[in-house]
Amino acid sequence: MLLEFSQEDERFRDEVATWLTEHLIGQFADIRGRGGPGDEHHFVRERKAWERCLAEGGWTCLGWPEQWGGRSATIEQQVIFNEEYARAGGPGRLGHIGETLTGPTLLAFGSDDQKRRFLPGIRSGQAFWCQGYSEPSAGSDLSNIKTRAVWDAETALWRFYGQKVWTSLAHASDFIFVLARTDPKEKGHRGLSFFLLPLAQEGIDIRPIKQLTGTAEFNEVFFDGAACGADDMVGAPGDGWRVAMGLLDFERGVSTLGQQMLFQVELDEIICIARANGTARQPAVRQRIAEAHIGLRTLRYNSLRMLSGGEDGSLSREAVIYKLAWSNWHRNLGKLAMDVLGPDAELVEAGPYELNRLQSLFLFTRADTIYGGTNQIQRNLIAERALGMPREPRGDAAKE
Amino acid sequence: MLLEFSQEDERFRDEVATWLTEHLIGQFADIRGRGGPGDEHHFVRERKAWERCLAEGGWTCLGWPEQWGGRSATIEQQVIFNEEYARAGGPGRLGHIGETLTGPTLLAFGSDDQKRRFLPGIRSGQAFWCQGYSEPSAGSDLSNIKTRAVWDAETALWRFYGQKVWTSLAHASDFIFVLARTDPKEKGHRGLSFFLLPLAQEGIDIRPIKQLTGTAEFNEVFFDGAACGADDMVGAPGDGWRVAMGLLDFERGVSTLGQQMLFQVELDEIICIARANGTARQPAVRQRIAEAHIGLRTLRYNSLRMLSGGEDGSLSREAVIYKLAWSNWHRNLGKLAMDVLGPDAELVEAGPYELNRLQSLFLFTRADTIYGGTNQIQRNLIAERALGMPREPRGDAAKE
Amino acid sequence: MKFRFTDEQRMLQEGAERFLSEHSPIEVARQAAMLPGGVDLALWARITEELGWQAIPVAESHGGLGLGLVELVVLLEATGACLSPTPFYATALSALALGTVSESDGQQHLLKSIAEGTIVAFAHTAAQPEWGPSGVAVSAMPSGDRWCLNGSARFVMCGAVAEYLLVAALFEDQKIMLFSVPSTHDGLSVSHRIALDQTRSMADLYLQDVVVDGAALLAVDWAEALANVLDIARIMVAAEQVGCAQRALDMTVDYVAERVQFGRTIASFQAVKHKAADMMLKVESARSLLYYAACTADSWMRGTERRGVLREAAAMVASSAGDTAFFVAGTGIQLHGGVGITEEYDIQLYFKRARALEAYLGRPDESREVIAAALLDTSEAGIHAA
Amino acid sequence: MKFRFTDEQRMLQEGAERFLSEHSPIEVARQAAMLPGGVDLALWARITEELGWQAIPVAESHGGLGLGLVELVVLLEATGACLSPTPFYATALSALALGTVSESDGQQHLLKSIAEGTIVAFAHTAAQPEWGPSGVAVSAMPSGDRWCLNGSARFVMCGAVAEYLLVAALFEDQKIMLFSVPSTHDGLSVSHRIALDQTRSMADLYLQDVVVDGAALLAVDWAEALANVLDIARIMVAAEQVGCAQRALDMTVDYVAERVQFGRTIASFQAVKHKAADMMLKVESARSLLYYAACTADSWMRGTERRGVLREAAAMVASSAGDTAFFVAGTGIQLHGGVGITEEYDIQLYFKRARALEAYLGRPDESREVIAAALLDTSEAGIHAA
Repeated sequence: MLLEFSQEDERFRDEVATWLTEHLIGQFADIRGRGGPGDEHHFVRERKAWERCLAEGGWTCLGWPEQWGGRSATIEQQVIFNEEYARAGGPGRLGHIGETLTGPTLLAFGSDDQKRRFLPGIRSGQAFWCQGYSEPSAGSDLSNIKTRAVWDAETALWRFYGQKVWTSLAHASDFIFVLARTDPKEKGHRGLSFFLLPLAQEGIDIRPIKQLTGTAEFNEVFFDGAACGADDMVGAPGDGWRVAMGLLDFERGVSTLGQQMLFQVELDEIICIARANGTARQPAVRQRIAEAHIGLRTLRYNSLRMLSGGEDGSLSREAVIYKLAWSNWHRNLGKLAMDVLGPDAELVEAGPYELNRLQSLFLFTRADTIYGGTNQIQRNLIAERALGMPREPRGDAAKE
Repeated sequence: MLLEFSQEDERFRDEVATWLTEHLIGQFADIRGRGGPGDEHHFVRERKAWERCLAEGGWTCLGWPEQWGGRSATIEQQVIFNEEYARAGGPGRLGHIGETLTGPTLLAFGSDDQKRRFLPGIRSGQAFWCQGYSEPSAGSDLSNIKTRAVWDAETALWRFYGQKVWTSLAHASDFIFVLARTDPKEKGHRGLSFFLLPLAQEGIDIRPIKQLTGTAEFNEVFFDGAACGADDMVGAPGDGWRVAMGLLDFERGVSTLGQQMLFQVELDEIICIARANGTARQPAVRQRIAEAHIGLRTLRYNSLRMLSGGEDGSLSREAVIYKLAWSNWHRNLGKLAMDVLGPDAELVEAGPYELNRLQSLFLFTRADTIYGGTNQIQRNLIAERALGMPREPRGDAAKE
Repeated sequence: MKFRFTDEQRMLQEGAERFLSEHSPIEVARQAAMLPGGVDLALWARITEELGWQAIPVAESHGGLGLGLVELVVLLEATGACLSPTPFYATALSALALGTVSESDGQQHLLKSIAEGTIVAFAHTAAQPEWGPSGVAVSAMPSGDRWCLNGSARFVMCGAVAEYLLVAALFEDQKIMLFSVPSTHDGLSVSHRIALDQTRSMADLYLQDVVVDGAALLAVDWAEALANVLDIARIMVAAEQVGCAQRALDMTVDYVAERVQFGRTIASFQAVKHKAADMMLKVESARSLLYYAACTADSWMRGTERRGVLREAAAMVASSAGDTAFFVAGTGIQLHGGVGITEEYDIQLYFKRARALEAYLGRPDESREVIAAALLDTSEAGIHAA
Repeated sequence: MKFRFTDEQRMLQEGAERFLSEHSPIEVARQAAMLPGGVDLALWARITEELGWQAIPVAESHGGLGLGLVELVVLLEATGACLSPTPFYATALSALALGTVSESDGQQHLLKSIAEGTIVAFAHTAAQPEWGPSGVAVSAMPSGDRWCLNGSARFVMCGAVAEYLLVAALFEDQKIMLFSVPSTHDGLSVSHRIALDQTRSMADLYLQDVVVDGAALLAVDWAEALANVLDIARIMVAAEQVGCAQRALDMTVDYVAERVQFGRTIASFQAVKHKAADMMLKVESARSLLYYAACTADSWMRGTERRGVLREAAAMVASSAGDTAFFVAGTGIQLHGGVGITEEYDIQLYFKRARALEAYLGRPDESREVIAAALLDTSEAGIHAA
């Protein structure tokens, strides 16, 4: 067992850190640390410019094969990049859906034509993507998708009708990948297909969803006749579920350590406040701060085991625990922040509802245990996939 | 809202207290505070003598109608009796199943003949009862009963075949009421009947179940041809489920306040130890002791609301919360006791496995959240009965 | 022993629920958040004129109804359930505070005004270092036969819409005094604050050389009384918490009954049912302690119960109701899933309220420490003897 | 960065699991509880002869294998899963303690003996007021060129079957010294105690005028070293806890898959599945911290890591593994239902073990306070700089 990175990896770390230090300046100094979860709607223009700068430096799509502009970077290098990116205060990535979801999906399931058309834009920081999975009646139950794609023989286009929801970054994106029902006679996992659509077209309406924080990071995306070509379907008709599920497997967890560094910044701020305002002397607060510290370190070593691969002593099938672990940790941190801040936490600095960073953390982290699979769904997954327990019986309620 | 008891009730309280003080002496001094949960197997002979003494004093079956030797006592009087009984250190009641379950069942569903044959023995502290509900494959799922009662036309007797389990006090009892399947073609709630059986007969085998405490309070009861007469069935054939469920409603909660006084004695002992050994200065222990205190007071006021009847501001249908509340409170108390005792809690005073009272509390309270309906079943009941949420779909697994 | 409402109390409850469901639906709370001061004064006018709640805690000798904490708790549960944007809590607390001071013209005038519908807010602390008497951050200096007040009092409920403010002040760093100050007084600035819970009306007071008459001084040596008033306030806050938690539970049970996933209403999943069961257990438990505490406060106000018993009752219910409302509303968001975090759905308003109340006047663990100190640090087992 | 076992470590693990499943099924633990001293000496003999685990923590220069904490943790997870009644933990801890003292004939002799299979127990405290150096309750008095020991050392793992005891003693109420004492020595009484966890071998030592040679004194000024050894011990205990918790989880998952109620295997109920998921999350989390702590201890023993980092690692895993094992085994009983509390089923043995280990060497909240002190009370953020 070896926790240290190799000398070669450490040299890579230096290279990343140096590049970031040299480039997160000038016009980009203002967006350091901005644009993460709870702040996604800010500085979109500047962050797009930053994505192009990153791309020019060769720092997008590290894990992609060199043929498509990547570096075929090792897991360690990807981890290091994410750590250093977070440490340097790199702004929330607008390109991550294209880089970590669209790209790997196309590399695995896409046609050569699709790769040629879509991968370069992602790699160069010019084309931004969002994902069209959830729908009002397909949240936890993703297979209950109702958005239809209808083949219009006249125009030789697929036309889309329906609604997606919880689409993060839709307002800042150029493309959306959409899971839609192409066979209306089929139900559940069957009869779904996977499409690539440009957003800037007739028949697409993007409406922001205002959250309890007063901000809007998620959107509803309405389709009423929006179109894409026959060659914009990934895989064959009816392959949609297989493609979508394959996509979920691409998340290898290399970004988790970067995420944890952002968490550490939040925890450090809370510790700093606790020491300054005396709450650090309250026994109950002390226990909770210690728990937060232990919990964050636990996330780190869980991730390192997960990334170290599938041999004994490591987490592998058990990787399904990560979402449940981090989201609940983070939600608890939000509560701890409020209690450490004390009475002033209850007041907003400026109208109409301008939250400070920790207030926003407190409110926004209530979403952490919901989006991307609720606590309940995560526990189902752990029980079924990792512990081999039986599935829940499906109902047949007509009501939707 | 009135928390105080009336002057008349307080006079009744004095009467009870005085009688108990005058009678819990001599041969009965040794059994003060003995024979409660976790101690049921001790002093059976002495406790039976005490039951007869109670009966002579007119202190059994207070809530029964006067016609059958009771006092038609009010809820308040029954509460007061239970409180004072606990306060005086009255030993664990051997007669309570007969008094609170068999009796009310016969009063509601029994024939005149059955009342005449069975009620006087209960009232006089001569006949002790245990309950034959649970079976190895009918625990949480009580309706899955497999014990059969077969009509033997030759002897004109019902004959019993099968097994009951978790039968508390079977070794100390004279009778058992048994829920058995009389119609082998029926499943679930249907085809069950309710019987009254003497235990001292051929074809009944009582085997104690040794627990994690090393003691044995529960039993298995095996039936292999044991018999009762046609007139020992309560209600009609197939009425068993209705009678059994009616019986569960008889528990009006009058004994809860007595139970809470025993809990208070345990908590007081823990507080006393914490003050003496300095654990009372540990912040985490302080929080937990405060929680225990608040929790016990909560049980008290929950009970008082429940007993005050069904008008607004009171607990009624919500009475189903009591089991879940007390059992988890008590289990937590067991853990607190160990932590307050400190390292010495880990060692047993004498061999082979002689636990002190708090060690026994710690281990035995793990059963509290299981018997009489597990935490899981209680939450189902609350959700379904009190909140009107849908039932869980039943499976049809062949495997049993 | 009848630990349930009397017929009169039940009628009061039913009347309140009927009135509020008609006149204080959740939209009223949302809209009030946009109003200056964050209070719906029209709704309050209607309450004072049609229902007369403001007179409940005022003694009959001062033109009130002279009812007790049980009645207040009944109403605060109902207003808490609607997040009703009225100064009912604020004026009721002021009336109870005035009930602890000796008779004087000033006191009589204020009580009479309250009974007639005037809004009087209670301003006792800057909450640093804490919510109790040691947190008072206004100083009182004698100036001839007048008094000069300086400092700040923060987190004042409905302060920005009050006509009078009851201000606790520190004299010679030792004694706590109570003053009444008209809100328009020179040197007093009342600043409405937007709270994280937008539907709650909160103000900060800054006093710079506020010079008041001797008649404005309502009480001296008021530290112990302040502690008692705060215990009463904790019981009142707990009533709002129980109401808030009950409504959050109800709306969650309703939502999960409607929401279908995997071909089943999600109310049929054990994970949902069991959370709902835990929510109900906590709500009913907090409610039991609440009614006990209200009865205890009434006994204490009648002089038939010891001060320590009031303190214990307040700490118990503050701990229980604080944890309960936060747990229930937070779990409510979780069981709502995605829509739970949208501005559109109401559950988030209850979550914010639950958080605000949990932290107001002391956290639940601080309340538990009050209990622990009484059980563990006194020479006699103080609480238990009660 | 490869945070996984090396091939050698995996082979060690697989070999241990194979051996223990054959030679240390749960019946062996149940039977050992009936033996004097509570240890299966035949099993231990087999381990020392066939597997040589006793030599792992002994330096090669003393006839051992000179392996580290990662290897010990691998084995202790496996023995913890079987509640294996051997003195493996006790002798390994003694070997590690001896590794901290300067070379001497006595030290060399003991290490060599351990490597050959001799049982040496570590007796450091009476656990009053606490488990650390301040809990030492044996005093050492010089007596010519010899030392006289008096007092008690309690909760000594496998004390009753040890040939030698390493006894920490207090000199002039200040300095902690370490002595070795043969178990048959005059004045020393070793009393085997039955533990609440019957399958755990525990002894109390009473020393009355135990006079030993100067050569028995192995270390002076040993307080800091004792604190370090206890941190290592906490990591070893955590390994047993993780093994215990994993087995409790496994047997519970197996049981609920078999048990049918309401026409369904109860493993299909969400209430059961979600508890099992929480159990697994905790077990894997504790395991991650365990491997980190073992790596840290190895670095510290190599001199490449600071003492504070070891302390932090030990406190983190002690907190996590302690809570985890208790939660998992307790929930395991619950999910077993009625049979969970019977003597016949094994889950109760794991529950008792989980409780015993949770309280041994300090409770989880005490470990968290160690972390809190480092984060909050130092002038620099001590831990974080690590």
